Amino acid sequence: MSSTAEKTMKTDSMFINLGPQHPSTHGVLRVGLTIEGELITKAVPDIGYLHRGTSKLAEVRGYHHCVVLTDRWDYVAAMPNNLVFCLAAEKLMEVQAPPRAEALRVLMCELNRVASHLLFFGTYGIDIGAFTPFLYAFREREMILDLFEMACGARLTYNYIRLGGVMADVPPEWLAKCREFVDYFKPRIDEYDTLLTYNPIFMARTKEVGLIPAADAVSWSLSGANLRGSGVCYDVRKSDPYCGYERYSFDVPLGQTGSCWDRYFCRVQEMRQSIRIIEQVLGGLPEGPTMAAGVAKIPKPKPGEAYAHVEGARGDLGIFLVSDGQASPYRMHVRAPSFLNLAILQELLVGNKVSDVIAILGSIDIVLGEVDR
Amino acid sequence: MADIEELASRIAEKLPELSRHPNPVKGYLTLKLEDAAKLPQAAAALKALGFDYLEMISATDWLGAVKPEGYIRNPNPIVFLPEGATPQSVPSATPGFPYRPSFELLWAFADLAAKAWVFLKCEVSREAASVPSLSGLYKGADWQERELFDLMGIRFEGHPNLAKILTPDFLVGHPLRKDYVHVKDRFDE
Amino acid sequence: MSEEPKPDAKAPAAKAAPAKKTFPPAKFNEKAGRLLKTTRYWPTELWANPWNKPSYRRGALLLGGIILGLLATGAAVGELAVWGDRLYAWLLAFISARGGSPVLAQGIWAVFKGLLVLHVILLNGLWAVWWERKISAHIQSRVGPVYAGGFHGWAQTICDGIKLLLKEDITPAASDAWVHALAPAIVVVPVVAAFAPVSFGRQLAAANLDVGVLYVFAMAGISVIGIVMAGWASGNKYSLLGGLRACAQLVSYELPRGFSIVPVLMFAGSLNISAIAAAQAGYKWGFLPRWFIFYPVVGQLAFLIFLIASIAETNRTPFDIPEAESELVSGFHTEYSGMKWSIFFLSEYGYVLLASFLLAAFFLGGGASPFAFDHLIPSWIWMLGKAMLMMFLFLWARWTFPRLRADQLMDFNWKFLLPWSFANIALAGVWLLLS
Amino acid sequence: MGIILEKLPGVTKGLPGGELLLTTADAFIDFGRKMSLWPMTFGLACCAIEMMGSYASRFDFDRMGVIPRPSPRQADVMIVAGTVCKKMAEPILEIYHQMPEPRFVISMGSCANCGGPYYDSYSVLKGVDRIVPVDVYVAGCPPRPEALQFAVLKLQDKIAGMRAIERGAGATLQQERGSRDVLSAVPNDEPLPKPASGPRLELR
Repeated sequence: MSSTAEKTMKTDSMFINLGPQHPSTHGVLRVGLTIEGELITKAVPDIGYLHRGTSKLAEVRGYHHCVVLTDRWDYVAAMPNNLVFCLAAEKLMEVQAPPRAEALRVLMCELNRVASHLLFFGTYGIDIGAFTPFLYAFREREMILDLFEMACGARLTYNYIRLGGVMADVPPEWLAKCREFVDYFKPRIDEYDTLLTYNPIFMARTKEVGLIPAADAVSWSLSGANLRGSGVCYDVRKSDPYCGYERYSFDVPLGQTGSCWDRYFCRVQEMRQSIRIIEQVLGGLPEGPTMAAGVAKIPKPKPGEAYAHVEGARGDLGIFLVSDGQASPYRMHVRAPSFLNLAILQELLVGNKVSDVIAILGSIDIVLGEVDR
Repeated sequence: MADIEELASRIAEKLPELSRHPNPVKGYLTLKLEDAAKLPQAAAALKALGFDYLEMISATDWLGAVKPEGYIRNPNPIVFLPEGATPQSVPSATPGFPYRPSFELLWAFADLAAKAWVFLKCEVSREAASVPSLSGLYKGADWQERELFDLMGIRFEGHPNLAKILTPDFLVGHPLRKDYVHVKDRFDE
Repeated sequence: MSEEPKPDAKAPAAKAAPAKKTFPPAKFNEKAGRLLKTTRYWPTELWANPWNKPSYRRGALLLGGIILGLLATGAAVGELAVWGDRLYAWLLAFISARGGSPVLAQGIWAVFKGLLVLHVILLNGLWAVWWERKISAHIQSRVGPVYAGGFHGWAQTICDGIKLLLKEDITPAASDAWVHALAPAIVVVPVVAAFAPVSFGRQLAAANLDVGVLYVFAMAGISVIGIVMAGWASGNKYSLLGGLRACAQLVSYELPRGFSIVPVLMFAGSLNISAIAAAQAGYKWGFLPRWFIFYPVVGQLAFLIFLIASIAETNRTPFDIPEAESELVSGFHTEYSGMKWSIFFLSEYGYVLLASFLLAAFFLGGGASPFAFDHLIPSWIWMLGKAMLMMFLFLWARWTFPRLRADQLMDFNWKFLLPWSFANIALAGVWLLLS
Repeated sequence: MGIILEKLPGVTKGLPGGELLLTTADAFIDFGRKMSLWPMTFGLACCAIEMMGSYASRFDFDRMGVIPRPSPRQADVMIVAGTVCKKMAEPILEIYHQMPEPRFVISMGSCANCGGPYYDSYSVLKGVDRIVPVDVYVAGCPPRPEALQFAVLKLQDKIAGMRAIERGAGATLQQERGSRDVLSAVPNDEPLPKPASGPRLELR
């Protein structure tokens, strides 16, 4: 190249604004990408487009009302949200849910985990360009939503798990219905494997992409399938059991390299494990009341602080609850797994191609309601 | 989960300056850090002990009851209430509760292999609240500290990019402070 | 919550405690038997074997009836080329009877043929969009458009057309207005022109070009300019990325696409599309058609490479990186609205149709019947049927596969398709030497 | 609005039988418009999941000709599905301005209608109708997919009564105001204000 050409021609990096309205940011995430050609040199996630201030709102809501707010963090899997708030509040109130309520909680949370992973499976397919898995996943997801609807009347925001137990016992024919679903669903997971998991194009797009080494995953405080995809075995259900999870036998699927495919595969395997748990719960559902006695209509727990965490569909979902003796929580802090999982994006995207942004973002599986709260 | 007493003795060997907090987080080992400036050393020691997972950073504003001016209220919420129900209002202060003008910060560290959790509490003054940042030690602290800065106005010294994260640019103040008063912006009536 | 102890705390108790509202226990409708109608929502036994559904059987009957009706119409009409010759003869006689020169008749005839070809593309747009939506719906266990027009949503695309025609036409402020307006035209004109030598049946082509194959490829190559123009002129970074990706992709895939049909040209010995189709007439051993796809290894390989390259040329999944919906919003046509956008769509389906007809003519014997005993059904029906079958392949692939990444797309082209298309030419030479 | 709708009525009304022609054309146009309402792929919060559900197998929006388009330039309907936060209000307005006329807005869910459970939150916009004109409101938290589909049917009814040619190009108030100058909450020429508290996140 001649010297004049060198003077007149220059390369410039391009700034691309991904979101907040973009088909595959899974909501209202915004990422500022600086790219050279198709290569990303800098990525800055900008969140807060769905910040609804629930922590602030909880300070004037009663404990029962706060359960309503929790539904809307991780709206794809709201049962664990309900559960974690109730667990924290029950610790403050020193109430223990009866065994049947605990079993029902486990049942609902596992069903919701399956529903949530189905949504991930479908939307990840769309991200990679395959539209059809989304429709298949939603077909099965609707069946789970039907079960929830039978149990509590809502499809998405359940408010089913209440302080001291669950809202109501499941209707008489619910259990048979749930068994029917389990029988129907088990072969479907194999179908998904043939449809997407082992598709060569899909594997080419997701293996060797977005690698998170185990040390990085721990340092970034990842949790859920993002952490387990990197080979770190951390599942709150095993590490810090709640609701009698120690009674059920299930495995924690682990990934090898921490690639997008590993995270995806962990979630698909988790669906199998959830089905295993559901079968066990259905096999030995204890009889008895579903609500603990002595839960006040307006609970005013003694001053104290409690932390409860559960394995939500996206990872380690925790709530830190402070009471000063009033009818509202004095302080509610949410340890939102999506929020922490998303933070790694700024480091993970650099050096990848524009197409990989979507593959990586999809594999982290965020729900913006939980990121922004 | 590891046993709390055993865990406490294990940590006390390495970190004698941390005492058991009188007001613990229920069911977990809670330690008290007297001086916020010593946080990086304490965290490094904890990390060396195996607590390499930063579970959570939280903070509590112990000023007192929350101010109703921090909320955009419905003009007349009473009309929505059923007959005989108590109108819900902003909580008042509990008599006798030790409210004080300070932030209590809380760090939760986890040892994933040993299935152990330890909570670290530290109280800082509300005026120009500032603590050292852990983002060099734990990358996961990055966004959590930014969140606390945005919502509570606690400065984390040494954070590489302490910018607003959740609230919009035009929002005045830090909403989770108990004395937050909402300033009307162009989207409010 | 502020609950001040009320001064007269005992007063409510004195007031004959109001009857506590108790909700009646939840009662399930015993007649329906369940809250959830199993038969409606979860017909798991019907999903296992959909033929148990009466609607499935009805639909199959209906489809069979439509196909048989079409075949019967075809048998009654016969070869279209004959009708065309008759019409032209009548036109010639009409004009020469009024003292016009035969050149005038030829001119009118050419315009008439041009209009016919144009309408093939326009009608194809209507048909293919509806068909794609129906096929994708049924692949995804949905039903697709139903309400527009009444019968299986046949008027859906017409409605879309009306709406798009009357939509506001936006030229973004940041765009290069002239280039922005010109780009759709540059994309759509070549596809119309490219249809000139395409054979729609025996002796049925608008222009009987001796260099038909070259002409079609040359024309189809022009539209990439329009796509790059669209991407550049929109003033949108996603569009720009889409346009650049399209440029790289279309130019690369031209090569394997062109080389993959060299064996066909070698076998047929002609560049005329009608002649290539005619070269596949006849049956081996009395039943196996002498179509090029049945030539062992060479034919199938050429078919596959041509099909894959054609899918890539038409920007469809798994090669739709220029308009990758989940990455680049809509790629190069992100900033187009209304009719300009629908012209892009029209040309995309036009290219699909073009590729389908070329596949049918090059590899599936053109209008030749697959059965040696069949002398009833005319060639244009067979041609249309084969082209629609090929189009179905396009749609099927689109709704099944994920999308490749840009660099994997290039790798696939340069490291796999192109070498194999060269190897295929050598194989074809060996085949010709042996036979 | 396209050139056809602007010039055609004036020309046609002069012709014998032009009025009849226009009425027929109106019915035709309305039929086309109402049967092909393309919403934008754009979800905000919980309602977006139900919106996805209504595209999916069981509810199948495609039956009534509703297919999502990722780009606002090709969309007719904006389904505001979820909580509109103040930070998101400006992008929504921008998207609305990017859509070509005629455009419609469906406000889905309590949050988009009036703030819903966040009626007293400091960061939630109390109803999307404060920034864009809304055609159909859907109640629910979140509304079921059937409710959203019913909203689309109501919108179809509304469009069927529009009579775009007969009553002039702008049949609705929204259209009479003109497409580009709907009430704008954001003055465009103002420089970005300095953040009230804390530094702004730099994206570049």
